[in-house]
Amino acid sequence: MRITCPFCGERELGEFTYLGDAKPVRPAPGASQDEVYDYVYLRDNVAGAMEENWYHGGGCRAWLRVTRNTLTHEISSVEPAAGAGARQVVK
Amino acid sequence: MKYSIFSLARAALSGHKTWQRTWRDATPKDRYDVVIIGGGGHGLATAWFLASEFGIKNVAVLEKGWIGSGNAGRNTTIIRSNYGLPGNTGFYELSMKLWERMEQDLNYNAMVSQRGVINLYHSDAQRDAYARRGNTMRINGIDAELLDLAAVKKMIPFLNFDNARFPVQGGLLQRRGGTARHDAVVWGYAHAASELGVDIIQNCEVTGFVRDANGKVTGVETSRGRIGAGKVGMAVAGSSSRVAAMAGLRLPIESHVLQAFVSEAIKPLIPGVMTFGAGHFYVSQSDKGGLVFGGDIDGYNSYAQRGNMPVMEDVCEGGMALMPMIGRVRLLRQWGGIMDMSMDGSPIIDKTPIDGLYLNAGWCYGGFKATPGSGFVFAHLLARDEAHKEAARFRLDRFRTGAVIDEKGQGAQPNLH
Amino acid sequence: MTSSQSNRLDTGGLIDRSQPLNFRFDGKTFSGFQGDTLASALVANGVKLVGRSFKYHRPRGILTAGSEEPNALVELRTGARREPNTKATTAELYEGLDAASQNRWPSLAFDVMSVNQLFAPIFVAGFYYKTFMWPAKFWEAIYEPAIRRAAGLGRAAGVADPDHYDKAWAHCDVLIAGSGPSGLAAAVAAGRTGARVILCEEDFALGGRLLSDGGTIDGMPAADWLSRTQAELAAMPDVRIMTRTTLFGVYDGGTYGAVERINDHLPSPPEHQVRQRLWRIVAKRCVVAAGALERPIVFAGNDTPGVMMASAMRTYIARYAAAPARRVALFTNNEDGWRTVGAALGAGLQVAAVIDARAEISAEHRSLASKGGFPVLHGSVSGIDGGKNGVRKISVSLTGGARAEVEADGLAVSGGWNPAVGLTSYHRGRPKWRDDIAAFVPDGAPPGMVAAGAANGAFGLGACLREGFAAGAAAARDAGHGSGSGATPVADDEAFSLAPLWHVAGKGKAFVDQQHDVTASDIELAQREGFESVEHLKRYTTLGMATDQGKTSNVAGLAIMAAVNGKSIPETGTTIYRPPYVPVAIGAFAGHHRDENFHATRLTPSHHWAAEQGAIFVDTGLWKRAQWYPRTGEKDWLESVTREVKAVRGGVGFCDVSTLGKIDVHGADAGAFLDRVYINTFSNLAVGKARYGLMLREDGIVYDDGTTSRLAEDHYFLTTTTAKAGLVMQHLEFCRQVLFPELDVQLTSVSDQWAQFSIAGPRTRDLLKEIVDPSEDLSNEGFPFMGAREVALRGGIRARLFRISFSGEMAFEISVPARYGEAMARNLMIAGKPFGVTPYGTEALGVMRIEKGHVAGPELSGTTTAADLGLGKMMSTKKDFIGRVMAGREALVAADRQVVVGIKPIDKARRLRSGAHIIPKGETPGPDNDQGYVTSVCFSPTSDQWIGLALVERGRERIGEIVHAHDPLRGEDYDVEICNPVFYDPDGGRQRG
Amino acid sequence: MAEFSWEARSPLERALVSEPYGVQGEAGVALTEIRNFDLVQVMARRGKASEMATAAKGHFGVAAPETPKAVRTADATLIWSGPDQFFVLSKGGRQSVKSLVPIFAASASLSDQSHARVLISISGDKARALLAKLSSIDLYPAAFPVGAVAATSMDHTSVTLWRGNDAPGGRAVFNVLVFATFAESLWQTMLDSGAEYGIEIGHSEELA
Repeated sequence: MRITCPFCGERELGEFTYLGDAKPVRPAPGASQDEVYDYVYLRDNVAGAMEENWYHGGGCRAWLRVTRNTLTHEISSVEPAAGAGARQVVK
Repeated sequence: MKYSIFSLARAALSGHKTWQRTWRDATPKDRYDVVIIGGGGHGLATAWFLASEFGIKNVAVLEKGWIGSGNAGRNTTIIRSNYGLPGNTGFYELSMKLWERMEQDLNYNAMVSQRGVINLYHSDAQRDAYARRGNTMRINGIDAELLDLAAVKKMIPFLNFDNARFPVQGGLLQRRGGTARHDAVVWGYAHAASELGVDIIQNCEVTGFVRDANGKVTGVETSRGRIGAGKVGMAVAGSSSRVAAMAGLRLPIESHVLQAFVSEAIKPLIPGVMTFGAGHFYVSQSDKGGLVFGGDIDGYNSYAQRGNMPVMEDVCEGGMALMPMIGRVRLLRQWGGIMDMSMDGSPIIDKTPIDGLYLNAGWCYGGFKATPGSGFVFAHLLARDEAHKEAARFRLDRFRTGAVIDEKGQGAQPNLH
Repeated sequence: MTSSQSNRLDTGGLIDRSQPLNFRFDGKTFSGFQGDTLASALVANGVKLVGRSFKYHRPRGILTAGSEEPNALVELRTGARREPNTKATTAELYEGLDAASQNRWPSLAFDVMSVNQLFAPIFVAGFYYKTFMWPAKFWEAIYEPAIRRAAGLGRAAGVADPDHYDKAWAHCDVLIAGSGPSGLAAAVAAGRTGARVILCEEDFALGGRLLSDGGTIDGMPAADWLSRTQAELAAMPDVRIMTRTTLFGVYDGGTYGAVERINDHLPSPPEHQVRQRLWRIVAKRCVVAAGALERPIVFAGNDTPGVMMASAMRTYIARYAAAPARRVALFTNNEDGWRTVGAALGAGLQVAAVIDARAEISAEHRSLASKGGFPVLHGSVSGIDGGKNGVRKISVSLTGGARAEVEADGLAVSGGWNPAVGLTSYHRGRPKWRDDIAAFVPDGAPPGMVAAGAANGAFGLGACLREGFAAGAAAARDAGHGSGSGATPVADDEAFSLAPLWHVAGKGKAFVDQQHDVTASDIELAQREGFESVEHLKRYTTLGMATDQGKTSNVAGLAIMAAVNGKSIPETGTTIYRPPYVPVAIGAFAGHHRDENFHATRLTPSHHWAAEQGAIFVDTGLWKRAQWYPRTGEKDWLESVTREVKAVRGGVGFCDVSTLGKIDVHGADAGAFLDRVYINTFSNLAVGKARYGLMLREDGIVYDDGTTSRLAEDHYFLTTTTAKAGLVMQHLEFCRQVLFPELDVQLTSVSDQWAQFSIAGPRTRDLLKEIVDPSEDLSNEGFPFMGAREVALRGGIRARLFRISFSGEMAFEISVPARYGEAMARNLMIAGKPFGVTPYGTEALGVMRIEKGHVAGPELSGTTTAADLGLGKMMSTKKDFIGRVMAGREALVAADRQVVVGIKPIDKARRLRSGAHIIPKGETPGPDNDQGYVTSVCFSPTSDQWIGLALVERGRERIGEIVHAHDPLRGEDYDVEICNPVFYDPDGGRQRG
Repeated sequence: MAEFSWEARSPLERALVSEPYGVQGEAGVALTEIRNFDLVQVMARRGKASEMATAAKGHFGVAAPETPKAVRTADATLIWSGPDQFFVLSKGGRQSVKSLVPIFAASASLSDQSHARVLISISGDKARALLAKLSSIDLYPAAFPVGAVAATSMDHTSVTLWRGNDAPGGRAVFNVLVFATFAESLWQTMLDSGAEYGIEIGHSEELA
C-alpha cells in the first residue's frame, strides 16, 4: 500500500501507523459514560470506503485522515488532521 | 458411513466407488429449531454439539460459499490452551479437552497432533510474564512447563543461540498443544453433524433477519429463500459486523487481515509449534512437510483477504532471526484471512440485545484453537439460554462495564491485540 | 571428462561448447556446457530418472523446461548450502554443481518407499481422514511420525544459511514481467518514449520462447531481432533489464515484489555479495508478459520418465542441443504441438508417430508426416509401457475404437496452453474462460496492470509483438510520457486450432498433479464424497499445492471435476490465485535483518564508556543498557548489584537514564495540553519545578508515567518510560493534531539530544558541588526537591538539573547535550572519586525502585488503573482528561480489584520469584482463589532479604495478612506477608533531605 | 578541585574507521560523517506559519522551505522537516538555538537538535545503489533533484534525507540526518550494504 502524504508525497506503507476509524468523535467534556463507551468501543467496521486515522510516524509525523476502501485497499483521499499544519505539497 | 481402515480396504475392492458424500447436500426446510449462520468450524461444531449433546437435531447451518471457506480454512492450524486470564484459561482448556477426543467423537481423523507449543522468551520480563501465565495454567489444571535455556537448547538445538540480536533465554512449553488439520476439522464436524440430521446448506447467503412484531428474530432471509428459526446463532467471524448490521447492531469489533504462509514441503525439521518472543513469528511443520507460519495482522481494517509486503517481510525476518537454517527454504504461498478483532483481544459468546439472536464473534487470532470449545459453549447458550460457565465472561456488555479480558494489555486498540 | 554427453546434439543450441562444466548428480560425475540448466545437462547425458513422487514414490523424469516443473526436483549443493526441492529445470549449471535426488531411500533407482505403490488402492485422496484414529494415542506416537517421514520431499540443510541476502527498492514508470516477444516489444515501445522501464526476466537469457521456437520478426531471424532489440534496450539509460529476476507478487498501490537470484548460478556468492536480493518495485504501470504454460493431457502412465511437454522437448533440442529421446512420439490436441516434430526432425531425431486428438490436421502437417515417414494416428494415448528407465512403448486408442502401439523412447505432449494468469489474479481477481483457446485469460487486473501476449491469450508471434508493443506504449503514456518512435515489430500469426482434451480414460494411474500424486480417479472420488467446490477439491486431494503451485495441473484438475459434475469449466471456476508466482527463499524476504542485524540497536551516550568499565548489557527494546558493572572477584550478578545498591544508599552512584523518552512541549497552551493528557494538573506547575505525571488510555487504564518539568512559561520538558517513548510521542501528536487542534502546542522528541544521568545517594550534593559551577546554589533551599533548572558546569558547558528521585535517595538527574555524555560519565567518576562514586546499572535501579515501591513496567501492564497502582488520588476531579470517563466504569472501580502491595517472605532466607501466584493461606490453589500474582522482586540489600511487589485482590485492606505464594512451574510454595509497597524510607525524608 | 574536560564525542567516533571497506579497488561509495554542527528545529506556533516565514526571510534573507526542500543561506542550510517546521543546520555557532530565539520569539518554538542527530554524507557512483537498499524514496535524478528533502525512514529509523549540491564532476551527494542513538547501527548497515561496491570512509568538519 502507498499513501500520498499531503506534506511528503507518496510513501510506502511501512512509514505509517494505523489507528482506526476516524469517524467517531471524542465526546465533549461532561459526556455520559454511554457516549464515551460508544466512542471508545463501538465500530461500524465498514466494508467499503472508510475514513481512517493514519500517522506518518516514519516521515513528517503528521496525522492524516485517509479515505480507504477496506475491500480493495484503494485510497481515494488523504487529508491532514485539523492540527497537522497548514502547508501542503500535494493537493 | 463408518470410517476405518476396514471400510477403506473394503471400498478399495470396489475402486472406491462405494463412498457416499461426506455430508448430505441438504435443501433448506421452511423452519428449524436453530439456524446457525456460518459453515465454518465454529458453526458446524455448534450444530454438532446441539445435536449430540443437547438433543436439538432440527438444525441448519447456512454457509454463503463452501464450508470452511472462511478462517477455518486459512489459519495456521495451532491448538493450545496457554492463556493467562480468567475467562480465557478455562475456556481454552475446555476446548483442548474436546480436541483430545475429537476424532473418536466424530469418526474423522482431523490429525490432532499434540507435539507441543513452546513460547520462547528473550528477557527477564518476558520470563516473568510467562511464569505468571504458566502458573495460571497449572492452577487451572493445565499442563505447563517453564524451560530454561539449557532445556530449550536440548529440545530445539537448531535455533540461533550464537549470534542472535535477542538471544533466547527459555520458553513456556505446553506439551498438549500442537496442531490439527484445519480443513479436516470442518469436514469432520460436517460429516458427524450431517449423520445426526443437521442440514448443511452451502451457497446460501443470509441477506437479512426476519423479525416479529416484538422485534424478535424468527428467521433469516437468504439467497435460497426465507428460513424460519426458533433461534438464530451467528458464527461468522470475519463478517460479524456485516451480519450484525443487518439486525441493526454495532459491535466492538474491527475486521483485520492476518496473513499466513507455507513453505515448500521438506523432510521433518521442526518438532512442534514455536513462537518467537522477540518478533512476530510462529511456526509449525505440517504432516505434508510445509512450514506453516505467520505473524502479526497487517494492522489496518480490511476485508480484502490479502496482505502487503511489510508484514510478509517482518514475519520472515522473525523466522530468520530465530532459525537462520530456513534461509534456503522457499516460501510457497501466502494468503490472508479476515480476523474479527475485538476490542480486548478476547471473544464474545453471548445473547444479543435482540431476542432470538445469539452471537459468537471476536475471535481475533484465537478462533481455530477454540473450534470445539466454541461449538460446545455456543450450543449450550443456544440450547439453555444461559452461558456455559467456561464462557460466562465472554459477555457482550463487558466493554460497557469494564470487565474486559485483555491478555496483551493493549486496550481498545484492536490492531495491537 | 567422465561422461560423453551421449544425448548432446552435434550442433546448434545456445550453449557455449567452449566452456565445458563438470557436475555431479547422485554422486556420479557428468559434464555439460555453460548455458545449460541442470535439467538440460541431464538430458544431454541421457539421464531420465531424476526424482520420486511425494506419495507413491513413483519414478519421475523431467516434464518441463521451466519453473512449472513438478517432477525434476533435487537437493542442490551440499552442507549448509543444501537447497531442497530445487527445480533442475531452472538451476543453471556451474562448474562443480552437486545435486542429489530426493524423497528416496536408499537410492533413486531402488527406493524402498516405492512399496507405497502397492498400497495405492488404499492411499487414495483423503484416506488419512478415514483411518489412523484408533487407538487415539497411536497418532502422535506411531502413525504421524511415519507419515511425516514419508512426506516432505527434500531435506533442508538444518544449519544456518551461510549466505547473505538483502533487499532494495526500485521505481519506474513501466514494469514488465517477462522478456519473450511481448515483453521485449513492450520494453522497446515504452523505452522509446523516454519512460523509466524495468524489465524482469526469470531466465538468465532474454527471449522467452524465441530462444526455443525461433521465428521471423521484421523479416529477420528471431535471434537477430533479439540481439538488435537487446542492443537497443541496452542503449536506453532509463531502461533497466533484470535477468534471473522473477516478479512474484503484486501488492497495493503499485508495489511489486521481485526476487533477483544474483549468484545462484555460481557455486557460492563472491565475497561481499549477496546470494539473492528482494526487490520492492514501485511502478506506475505494469505489463504482464509472462507468457503461457503448456499443459499436459492426463492419461494412464503419463508420469513415466520420458513423457515430456512438447514445448519443453523443443527447448531441450533447440536451445540446449540435448535430445530427450532418440525416437520421439508426439501426442497433441492442437496445432502448436506439431512444432516439436519440426524441431525433432531438424535435429536428426526419429519421429515415431504423431497422435493427434483432433479429427483434422492441416495439409502442411500431412505432408510433413509423409516426408518424415511417420504415421499420424488420430486418437489418444491410453497407456505407456515403460518404467524408471523411460518410455518404451505407447498405447494409442484410435478414433473409432481401434488400438495401436507406437515404439518410442520419448513422448512429447501438448494439451494446449494456459496463459500465466497468476500476477493478474493476485488481488483475488478470477480469470475468465475463452472457448476459442480453451483456456482462462485475465479478466481485469490489479490497478495499473495489464496483460499482453500469450499471458493474455494471444498465442501467435505476430499477435504477441503487437499486443506487447501496444501495451508498452500505452503504459508509458498512462505514466505520463508521450508517444515513442518506431514501428510495431511484425511477424506472422500462426494458426492455433485446438480440440480440448483433458483426460483420456483408461486403465492405470493417470496423474493430474504429478508431484502430489493426485490422479484423475482421486478427483472423481472427491466429487463422489461431496468435495465438488474447486477449493474443497484442492484441499481434499492436495491438487495444486505442490512446489509447482499447480502450474501444470490446476486447469486439468478442474476440467476433470467439471466433467464429472456435468458442469462447464467456467461454471466450475478456479481456486484463488496466491503469490508468490514461484517459491521464494525465506532468506530473501528477511534480507539483512537476521542474526545481530535482526533489529537496529540503540546505544546510550555513555555506552562505550560503560563497555570499557566492563558493564554487562541488557536488551531493553532496541537499547543496550548497562545492567550491572561486575568487579573482579564478584561471584555473580547478585553480588555486583548488591554492592551497587549499597554504594548508592551509603554514598553516591550514577546511572545512565538517557533511554527515557524526552519530549519538548512548547507553546502558549502547553500547560492546558498536559492537563488533558495527564490525570493530574500541570498548568499550575511553577517554572523551575518538576512533577510526576500519569497518563491513561481513553479506556481508563494507565498508559505511561514520568516526570515533567516546566522550564519556561511556554516550555515543558516531558519524560516517558523507556518502553513507551515512541508510542507516547505518537499519542501526544494524536492529541495535538486530531483531538485538540485548537491548542497552541509544539512537540519535539529530544530523547537523543540529551544524555541524562541519575545521581543518587546521600553524597550526591557533595559530588555535584565538585562539578557544578560554584555559583549555583544546590542547597535544599536553593534547589529544593522537585526543582528543575539549567546550571553551568565547571569547564564551560551547561546542563539541566532536576531534583527528582527514583531510588528514594537524595538524588538529581542531570542532562547534558548527548555528545558530552561520555565526558559526563568520566567527569562524574572524577567528581565522585572522593565519595566512592559507583556507576550502577538497570538491575540496581530496579532494586531501588522496588525498595521504594515505585511502579514500573511489570505493574504498568496495560490492565491496571491508577487506583490499582495506589495513585488514584492523583486523578483530578476538576478537569477533563483522556481516560477519565471510562476509568469510572463499574469493573474498574470494583472493591475486589487486584492492587499493588508489597510482599516479603516469612522465611527471610527465601528467594522470591515474579510470576508466582497469591493464594489465601491454607487453601488449595484453584481458579476460584487465585487472588493475584507477584509482579516484581529483588533481593533488597537494605532489608537484607528478598522483597517484592504484587497485584493482590483487595490488597490494601490486607496489609499484614500472611498469604501463600504458589509457583507450581518452579515447584515452589511458601508464605509471604502482604505489606506496604514502600519498603524504604516510607516518609520520604531521604529524598527531600 | 578536579579538572573537567568536556570533549564532545560523535556517536560514530568508534564505529567510523577511516580506511577502505569492502571490495578492494576504486570505491563505489564514499561515506563521510560531518561532525560538530548546530541543528535547530523551528516549529511555527499555532496559526503563526506566515509570521514564522516572515521572520525567517528577514533573518536568513531567503524564504524558509514550506515544502520538502533544502535551501542554502550564507551560513546555514534550511531543511524542511515537516508541516510548518524546518531545521536550521549550521557550523561554528553561527545559527545556534540561542541566536535564533529572539528571531522567532513571536512566531515559532525552537528545539535544539544539535546533539540529537548524526549527519552522514553519501556520494559516489554507487550512492544510489546503496541508498536503494536503505530507503524507499525514489532518488532518480529528476525525481529527487538537488535540494530535495525527504522526512523518511531507513531500517525502521526516522531520518531526514536531502540531496546537497553535486560534487565536482557532477556526482550526486546525499545527506542523512539520523538520530544519534541509532547512528552506529545504521552506519553498520550502510557498511554491510555498500561493501560490494567498496567504500571510502572519512569524517569532516565541513558541511557538504
